[in-house]
Amino acid sequence: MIAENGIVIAFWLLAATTIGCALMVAAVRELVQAVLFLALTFVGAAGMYIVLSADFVAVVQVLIYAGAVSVLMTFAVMLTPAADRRNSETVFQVPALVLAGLVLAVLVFVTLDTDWAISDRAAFSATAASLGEAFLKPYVVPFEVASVLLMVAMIGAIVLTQEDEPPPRRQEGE
Amino acid sequence: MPIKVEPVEVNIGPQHPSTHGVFRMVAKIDGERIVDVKMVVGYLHRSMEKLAEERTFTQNIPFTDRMDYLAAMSGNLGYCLSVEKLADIEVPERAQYLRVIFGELQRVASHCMATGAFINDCGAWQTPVMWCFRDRERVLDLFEMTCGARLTTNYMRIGGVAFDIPDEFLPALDKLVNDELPKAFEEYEELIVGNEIIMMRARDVGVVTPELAINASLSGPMLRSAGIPWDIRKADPYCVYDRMKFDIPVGYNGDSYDRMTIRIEEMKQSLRIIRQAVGDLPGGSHKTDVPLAIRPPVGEAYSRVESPKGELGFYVVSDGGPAPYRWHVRAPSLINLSVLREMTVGQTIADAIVTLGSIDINVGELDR
Amino acid sequence: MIAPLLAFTLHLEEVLVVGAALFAIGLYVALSKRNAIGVLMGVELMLNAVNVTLLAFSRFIESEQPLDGQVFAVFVITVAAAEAAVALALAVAIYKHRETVNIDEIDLLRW
Amino acid sequence: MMAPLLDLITGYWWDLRDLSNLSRMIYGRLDDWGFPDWSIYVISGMLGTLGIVSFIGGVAIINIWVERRVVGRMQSRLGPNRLGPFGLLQPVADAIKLMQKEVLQPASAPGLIYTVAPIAFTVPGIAVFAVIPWGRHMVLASLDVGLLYILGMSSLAVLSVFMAGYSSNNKYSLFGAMRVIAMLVSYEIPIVVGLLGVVLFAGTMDLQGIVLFQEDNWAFMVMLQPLAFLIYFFAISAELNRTPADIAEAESEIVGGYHTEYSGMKFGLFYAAELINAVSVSAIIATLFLGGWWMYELDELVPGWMIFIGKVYGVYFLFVWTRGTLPRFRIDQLLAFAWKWLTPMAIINVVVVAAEVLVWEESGWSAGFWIPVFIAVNGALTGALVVGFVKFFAPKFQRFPTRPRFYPDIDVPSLPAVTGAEFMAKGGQA
Repeated sequence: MIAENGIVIAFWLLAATTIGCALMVAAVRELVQAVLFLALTFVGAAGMYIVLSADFVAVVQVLIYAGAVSVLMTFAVMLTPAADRRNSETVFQVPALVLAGLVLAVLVFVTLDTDWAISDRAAFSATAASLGEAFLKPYVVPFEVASVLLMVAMIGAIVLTQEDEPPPRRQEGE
Repeated sequence: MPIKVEPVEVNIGPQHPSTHGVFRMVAKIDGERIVDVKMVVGYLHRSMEKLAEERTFTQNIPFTDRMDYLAAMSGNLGYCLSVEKLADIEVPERAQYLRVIFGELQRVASHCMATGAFINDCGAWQTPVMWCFRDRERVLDLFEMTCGARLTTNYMRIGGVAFDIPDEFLPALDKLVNDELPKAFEEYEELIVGNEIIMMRARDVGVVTPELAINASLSGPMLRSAGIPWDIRKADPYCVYDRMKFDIPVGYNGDSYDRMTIRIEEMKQSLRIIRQAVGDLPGGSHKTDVPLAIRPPVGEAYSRVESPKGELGFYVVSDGGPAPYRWHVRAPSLINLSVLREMTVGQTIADAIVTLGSIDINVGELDR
Repeated sequence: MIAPLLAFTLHLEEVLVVGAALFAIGLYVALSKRNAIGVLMGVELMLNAVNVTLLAFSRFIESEQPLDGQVFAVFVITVAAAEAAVALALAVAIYKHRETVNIDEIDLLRW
Repeated sequence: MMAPLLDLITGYWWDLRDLSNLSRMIYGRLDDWGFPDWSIYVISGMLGTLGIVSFIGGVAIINIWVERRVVGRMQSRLGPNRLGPFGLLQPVADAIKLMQKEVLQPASAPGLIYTVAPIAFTVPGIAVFAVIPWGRHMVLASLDVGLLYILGMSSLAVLSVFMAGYSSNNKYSLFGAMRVIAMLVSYEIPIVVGLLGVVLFAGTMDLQGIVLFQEDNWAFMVMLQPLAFLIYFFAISAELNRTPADIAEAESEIVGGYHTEYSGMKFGLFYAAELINAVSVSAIIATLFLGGWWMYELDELVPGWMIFIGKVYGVYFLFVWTRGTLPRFRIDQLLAFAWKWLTPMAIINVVVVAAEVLVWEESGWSAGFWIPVFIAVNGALTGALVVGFVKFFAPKFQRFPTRPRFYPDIDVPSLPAVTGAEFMAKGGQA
């Protein structure tokens, strides 16, 4: 339980921002605007992480999600033609809505129904150093696997988007 | 299998920071790469060739100022030479030497401007252009001293030059030619010619092959950069250029960098010519007596000079009246620009801007 | 359950509900969007919801190693970055071959 | 002799060397008056923010003058010198002019994104100052992950540039936006990896900790990490859109890039944000590499924040200098530079630093021995890499520049004449 007034208010403001922007991602009609709202969602989520005293994760979130992933998405959006930049829905809109509603209901029910083992621990003071310890001691194998995964992802992305031949320098028959 | 894209048409100009006036270049762009270029000229068309038919031969001299306004002296000179050829007028020695001196000073001024503007097109933030302006201003000071005008000099006359040089001119010229400008050129040498970024930007950009250069009738630094030693001052000497010793700087690759270095070398050769001309400057009259409303005999004449941009030719037809029957200008800017498409297609937008800057067009002369 | 307005306390359940809402929105976006990049956005939203949940557990739940939740969150971010890179590369590659990124037109299992 | 004089001021609110005395006095007073803790927390945050924001506002105004004046000197002209003493009021006049101008907006622009973009562009540059230490006790938010916070913030600015470029609905703007994104994707990597060397040496990501590390070891980080400094300086000047990497707003190519369509105070915000970003990056460099407020015991006498501001302006001068002198790279050259040169160098740097830190810790010898050794080793490494790059990896035309040949007379080669029909048959290309 967090009892500091300011932090609670901040959490609800950030939660409202995050959820609102996430709804806008679903609602706006243009893909580029959706990406921008998604970036805002990421920033709001980072704020929630700070409230949950995870400052390292929050900053990494801003750096990677808001800084890199959303930029990557803009890049991908701009690589596709203008006609495909609508943020429209498939025929599965209604089933998806129903399914999402059901999932939400189940999750909320489980959340409220479970008897959580709550601790009265104070907030973490600084997490970066202890996270580093955790990565290099108990979690060193997953850490290495993650780096290999990133490597594979990088190579895969390069292979996928590679041009077979260089673009022609001069246009013939103009 | 490459991504299918449709080229985008981008208007570079008529209002654009790097078109050196109101010239429009419609570029079809695929990503950053240029697929096609269309040149649209005529935004500064003032109908000079037609207007000239209504004015006397002497009254037409100011038009030549306003064509290539960065090299007014060369325009004056070319036009006066053509009328003198038509009317068979003998020009005094002193006037011929003065014409050489001012023509070469004008070349220095124009090339300063061209070099500075070219570096500006390469992306330097106004600094080189200001430095080049500083040296150009020194030359323009001499013009002002002599004829009262800096830009539109209106100095040459049919049969000579308008005014003799004042007493303080030669000391000032001596200081300029032997002290200030050589120092400035050393600075250019260090800051511009040896600059790695400029080399990266200008090398192999906007290449003109010798075949293209000759077939497209290019002239001036454009032609010389392609490796062809050609200069009207040597090929068809006018005034007293046949008495002057100077070399023709010639490039290797025909790229933008060659054009820039050639301009800098040409400025040095100009100083060499000026030194010789000042040393040989004879006394006597600066002007023959030519009637103001001169009526050349019926006939036609074409005379050409090596203006800073290239071969500037004037074709004058007289029907015996006080005004030319037909007046045509072979403007080097227009003809040099005609190969822009060949030079830019396949390169990026940034390269196209650099190429355009290296051609050194002057829209006043382009559209007339 | 839901905190009164002036109580000014934050419980695990409330954070989890926020996470669940974010997850549901992400699920809806991922399932309903026509554009492949839109689908990817939904997936990213879901991953963020998971992160919120993980960090909430890390903050509130009694545990020997309370930081494990944060460690997991960092792994999730790493994997999400890799996934985003590959998925966007896939989207571009599919667009190259099929000239569309609309997933309801990408209905062949080969091309 | 100095000691009794220093005693007169140390710890009192009139001790200008440490403004935190002043704030501590205010908080003590507030506490005495019975303000609750949280309100004091809020007020302290507000006061610190107010101080920083007013400093930034002043800087944004002054730096217009500074930049124009300094660049004017480089361009052998005077710069603004008419309005007020030395032209100091020129920025004020500029600001008034910008505010009076009509704010035009393209009819087809999505209004929200178009309006938010300049604001979103300005915020990160200001937000960076939150974690920057101004003195031994003067730091608004001593964040444990300060460096990562800065990196995250600086990457946010690029997204707003994209917003501006995209929403302007102008081809030039879109070019600028796409160039920014391509550049960010490339330059984020050398920036992060390059700064890793600094973090490895200091053992912390807290900026105050990095300054204290430099104080403890009596050496600026730029001596220990010259390669990281070079990498960061170049890469960040690309992110800042300053020459030689200002391809996003290359005015000679794409007019104004992302801010082509902006006018009035919206453009003014972009203009101010550019200066603010430059200053915040200068502050980051001054803190990370030049010791921040610490200056070899000089900070005992001169206020640390003055030393800091002096260093910031020193770095800022470097930015103005490069802007005033260098031409611009082409985008492919810029990206190739990031991937083929900066990134490998940053990785080499990290490996070397990691080895050095390991040796330092394992050997058990003091910093007094190792720091000079590391300075020598890293300086030699940097010099070798830079010289090697210039000598061996530069393009051939840079290593062996060609100059024009000289011909004493005309000499036209006899080329086969190409008829117009043949010329056109070749596609109009010879």
